[in-house]
Amino acid sequence: MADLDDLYREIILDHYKNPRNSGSIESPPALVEEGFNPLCGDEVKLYLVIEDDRIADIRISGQGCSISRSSASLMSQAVKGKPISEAFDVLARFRRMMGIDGEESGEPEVADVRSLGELAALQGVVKFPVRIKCATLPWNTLSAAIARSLG
Amino acid sequence: MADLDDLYREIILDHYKNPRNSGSIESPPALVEEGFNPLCGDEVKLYLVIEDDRIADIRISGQGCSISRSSASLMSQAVKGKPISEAFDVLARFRRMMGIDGEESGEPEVADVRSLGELAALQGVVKFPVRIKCATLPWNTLSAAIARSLG
Amino acid sequence: MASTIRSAMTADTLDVRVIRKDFPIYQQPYEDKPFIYLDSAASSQRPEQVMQAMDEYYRRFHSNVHRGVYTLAEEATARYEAARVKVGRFLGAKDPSREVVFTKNATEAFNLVAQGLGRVLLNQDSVIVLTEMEHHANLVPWLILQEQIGFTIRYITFDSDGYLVLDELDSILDGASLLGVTMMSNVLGTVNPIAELAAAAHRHGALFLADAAQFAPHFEVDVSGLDIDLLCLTGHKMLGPTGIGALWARSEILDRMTPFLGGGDMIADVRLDGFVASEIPYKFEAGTPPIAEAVGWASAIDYLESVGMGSLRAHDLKLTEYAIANLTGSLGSAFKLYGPKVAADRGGVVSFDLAGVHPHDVAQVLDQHGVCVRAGHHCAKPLMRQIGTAATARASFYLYNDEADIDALVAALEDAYALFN
Amino acid sequence: MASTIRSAMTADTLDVRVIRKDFPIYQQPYEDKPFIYLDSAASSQRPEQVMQAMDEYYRRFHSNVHRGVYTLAEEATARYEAARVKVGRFLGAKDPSREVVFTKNATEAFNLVAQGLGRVLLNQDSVIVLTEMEHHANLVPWLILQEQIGFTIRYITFDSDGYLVLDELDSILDGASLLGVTMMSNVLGTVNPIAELAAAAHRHGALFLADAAQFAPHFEVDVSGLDIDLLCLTGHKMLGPTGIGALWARSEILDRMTPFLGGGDMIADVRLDGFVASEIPYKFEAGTPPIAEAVGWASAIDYLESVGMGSLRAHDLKLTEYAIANLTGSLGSAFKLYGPKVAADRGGVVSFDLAGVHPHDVAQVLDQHGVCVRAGHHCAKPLMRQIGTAATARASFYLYNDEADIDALVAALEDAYALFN
Ligand SMILES: Cc1ncc(COP(=O)(O)O)c(C=O)c1O
Ligand SMILES: Cc1ncc(COP(=O)(O)O)c(C=O)c1O
Repeated sequence: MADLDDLYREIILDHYKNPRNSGSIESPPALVEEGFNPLCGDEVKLYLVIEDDRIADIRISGQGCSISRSSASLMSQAVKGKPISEAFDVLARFRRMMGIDGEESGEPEVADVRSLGELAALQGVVKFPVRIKCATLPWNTLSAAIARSLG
Repeated sequence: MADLDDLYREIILDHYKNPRNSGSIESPPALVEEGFNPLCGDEVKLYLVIEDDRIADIRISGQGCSISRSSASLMSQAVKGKPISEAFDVLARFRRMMGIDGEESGEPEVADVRSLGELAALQGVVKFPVRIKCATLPWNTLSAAIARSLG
Repeated sequence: MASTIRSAMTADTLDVRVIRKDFPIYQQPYEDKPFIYLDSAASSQRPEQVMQAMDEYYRRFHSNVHRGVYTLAEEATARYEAARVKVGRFLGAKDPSREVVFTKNATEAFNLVAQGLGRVLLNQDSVIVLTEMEHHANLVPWLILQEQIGFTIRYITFDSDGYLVLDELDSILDGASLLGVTMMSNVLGTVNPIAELAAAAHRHGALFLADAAQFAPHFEVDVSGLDIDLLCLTGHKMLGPTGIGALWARSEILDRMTPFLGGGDMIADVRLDGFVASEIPYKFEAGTPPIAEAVGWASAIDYLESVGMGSLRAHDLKLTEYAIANLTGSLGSAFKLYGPKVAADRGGVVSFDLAGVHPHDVAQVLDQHGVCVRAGHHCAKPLMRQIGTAATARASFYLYNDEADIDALVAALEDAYALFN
Repeated sequence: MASTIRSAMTADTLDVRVIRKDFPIYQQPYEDKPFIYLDSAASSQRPEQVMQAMDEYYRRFHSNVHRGVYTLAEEATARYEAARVKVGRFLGAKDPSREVVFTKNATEAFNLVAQGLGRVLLNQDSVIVLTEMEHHANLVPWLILQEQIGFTIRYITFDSDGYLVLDELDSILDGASLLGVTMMSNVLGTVNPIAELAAAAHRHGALFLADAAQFAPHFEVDVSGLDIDLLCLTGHKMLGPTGIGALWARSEILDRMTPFLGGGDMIADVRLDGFVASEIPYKFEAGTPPIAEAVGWASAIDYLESVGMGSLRAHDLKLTEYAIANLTGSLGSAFKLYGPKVAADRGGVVSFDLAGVHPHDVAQVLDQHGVCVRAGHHCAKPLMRQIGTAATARASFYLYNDEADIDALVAALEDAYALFN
């Protein structure tokens, strides 16, 4: 049985209670994208300002559990100010950590996880398969927003 | 286990091989009614000439098993030339013999069955529930035809 | 077995220890921790008797129904049709052998109503009335039909205590062709005034459609006495197997309805350019039906009837009262109950919010304690919007639950609260 | 158990005595007479392994899927999703976790195709092509949709030996949006040239829909190799439980399709005035799915794979050859075989006419001998009209049948012939 401590690490609870980059940005200039977790009703609303192929600003609102909220908060820190290409790279590494898109066998590269910084706190989610969707919701929403901005 | 001899009495096999009143009548004057057994594909086509509230003539064509064909043949004998009211009466007694419309408990009145004459040969069908639909198909078709002729 | 069950009751109380002996899942828990199952509103567990009935069917009687002349096929058909009559009688149907249509679940039954009845009853000028507390099963089929043929849907709202607001019922029903209402909300627990609503619908010439998915497992249903026109229910929430549900409707209504699913067994004739539908109820049952599932469901109904729906309700009520009292007592203002405060107005379903802890996290921490509760929108998103949240946690009770289960729930919730606050 | 099965085979022949040990219905016959089951084309029997898989699921893991956070719900979900992947792999699907939609039977799958794909693909100027040997399951859903939106249906006919007439295939397919064909006729036994038909459909820009209800239980299916676009099949004909079937389709096609049944679990969002559908395959699975049935079906596929589809086919072929030879040999001109004369061109299904004895009476007399065969139109009335009869008798074979079963069939038919002639 997976342990709850793996899931609810301190960083996660902190980001849940004090979400970074929370709020909204007027649109335009912001791009707005909504994501749903159809199975549980969680909703995330992303406000993105993209300038010169970089994520100049990002804000997040919505409703969600500790995992989806902290994942959104951590994501916003990880991509804010970054070129889109770099954001995609983080996204890819994050998905591998969640066991999606990876080798069939699972376990992500250690180096990969390390490079994620604070985001690595979400690694424990993998042991709780149902919660993976919570963790990936903001990321999938981000990738949908970027895809749309690219046309 | 019910015995096949109960089902395939000699009268039945005779009427199956030598159906009475088989054929068709031009329409008009004849009323034509088709019946289907949706479960097996049996079809019966009835041609009725009704004059002065009597079944002046009746012919039958179609496809069916020994039970539905002999039942049709026996029916045609039983109602041909009879007033409609009397045909309804035979129909009601026949249905009771088949265990439909009767007392919940089943067993039809002995007098009832006797009064059916040759038709009583179909009594054995009751022991073969699936075949009851075969036996009643021509009768249901007759009652639909009469209902339609009445308005 | 029936005698065991009867002896389990004294003065309207069930002896849960005796009941649990019939439920294998209590004998051999999946994990090495307590098994506190409080999610029967999502799906109930099955007693041994139901499994045995299905097993016996497969081991001794299986063959396809309706189309076979041989004895085994007759026997399978007889058992399938007997299950139909059993479901019909359980609901108080007047003509049980013709008025029950087997479906794969309650959801399919609602789709059958929307497409089969909706297409003959409604056009773009029509109005139907639903409530804001409906499960998606009684919403989405209508929204799909609305896209296809167009008509207006009006909604009855509910108040902050979870009661339908019926002050303006007459004006809402004015000109409506159908009123569809859940008999018991799967989120709020509210038991709605069905006889009153059916009478109001009929006053306005509207048909009354009831969602009994949550109600039928817990209360006696009497479609004739309540004057209901159509009713949907599902087997797996009432001790039966997955894969089966039913639409019950008065035979005149079924006669009017057009077929929905097309295929074998529902036709009188098929030509290359058209078909003639069979009689009710067969014209709505296309293809090989859930035969073993019907047999299992019939056995579940036997079980429920031997327990007695009255005793079952008394048991639910006792647990609901105990739960509300203890949750409020232990967690104080951190515990927010949704739906009626009065246990007598609700079924054995308790949705709540725990301050500072998202329902998903509640369910996660509870799972660590072996307590199984549901968290989410419970397939009732419009309801959730109305109560102003995206998700709730929900505990639900059935005949195999007892006060100790609720004590475990309370203790686990205290733990969750401490972890997050 | 798998090892038992494997040892039952030597050089592509199954040891039926060993196989039968797995099928409880052979252990404890319902009646005190021989049990000669020759009706697997209507529904097969189940091995012990399938019942145990379902039983274990109910006893240890049951809860509703997809919506639960607790471990039991996760386990139930994992088993349900693993069953989906198993069905997909069995069919040779490229993306098994997204391309298989569970339905209650093959018939529902065809209705899903007609309504979900038909409504986006077709309008009143469109053409689809079916064959005159289709089962009602692949006819009536199209006739229903035709009434609703109007389009043209063209039919490929078949010759007196039961082969599709493909001379004018290109002109028939001209302008068609879809070609739907049964892979194996449930009446004639004909195995159709699927790769050729799929290629022809694609040449004309039409999608290719395959009915594998009869084929999948007896032959290896490879949707990728055959270049099929959509395929329907059913669990109960391939050792699985009743109450489950599936549509497999390429993910691009599923993506294009509109939802069919509405309700819980198939939505991303629901508002009072509309809804947003979920992703594939979930957007087609409304309400609580047949969970235990999916688990049982997966176990049936394990069983079939451990026997080996190649050995199974060899066995079917051997019995079919034996049956045709002996029936013709013993009954002479009184026996009329429908469908291909060449056993290699057919599955293990033998429909026939016995001179002077209606198929119902054939089945009745055979039942007295313990021989279970089907009689009737086999849900293929247009086919029956084409072969000029209202009913046939049909014997069908599966892995638990042997030559002795066929000897019993022949003897019983001799008896029936004598009684009526
Ligand atoms: C060729 C064919 N297609 C479709 C079906 C329908 O299968 P089901 O009744 O399980 O929906 C059958 C079985 O009767 C069949 O033989
Ligand atoms: C009130 C209500 N209606 C309908 C349903 C749908 O039942 P099913 O999923 O068995 O179709 C449910 C169960 O989820 C329910 O709670």
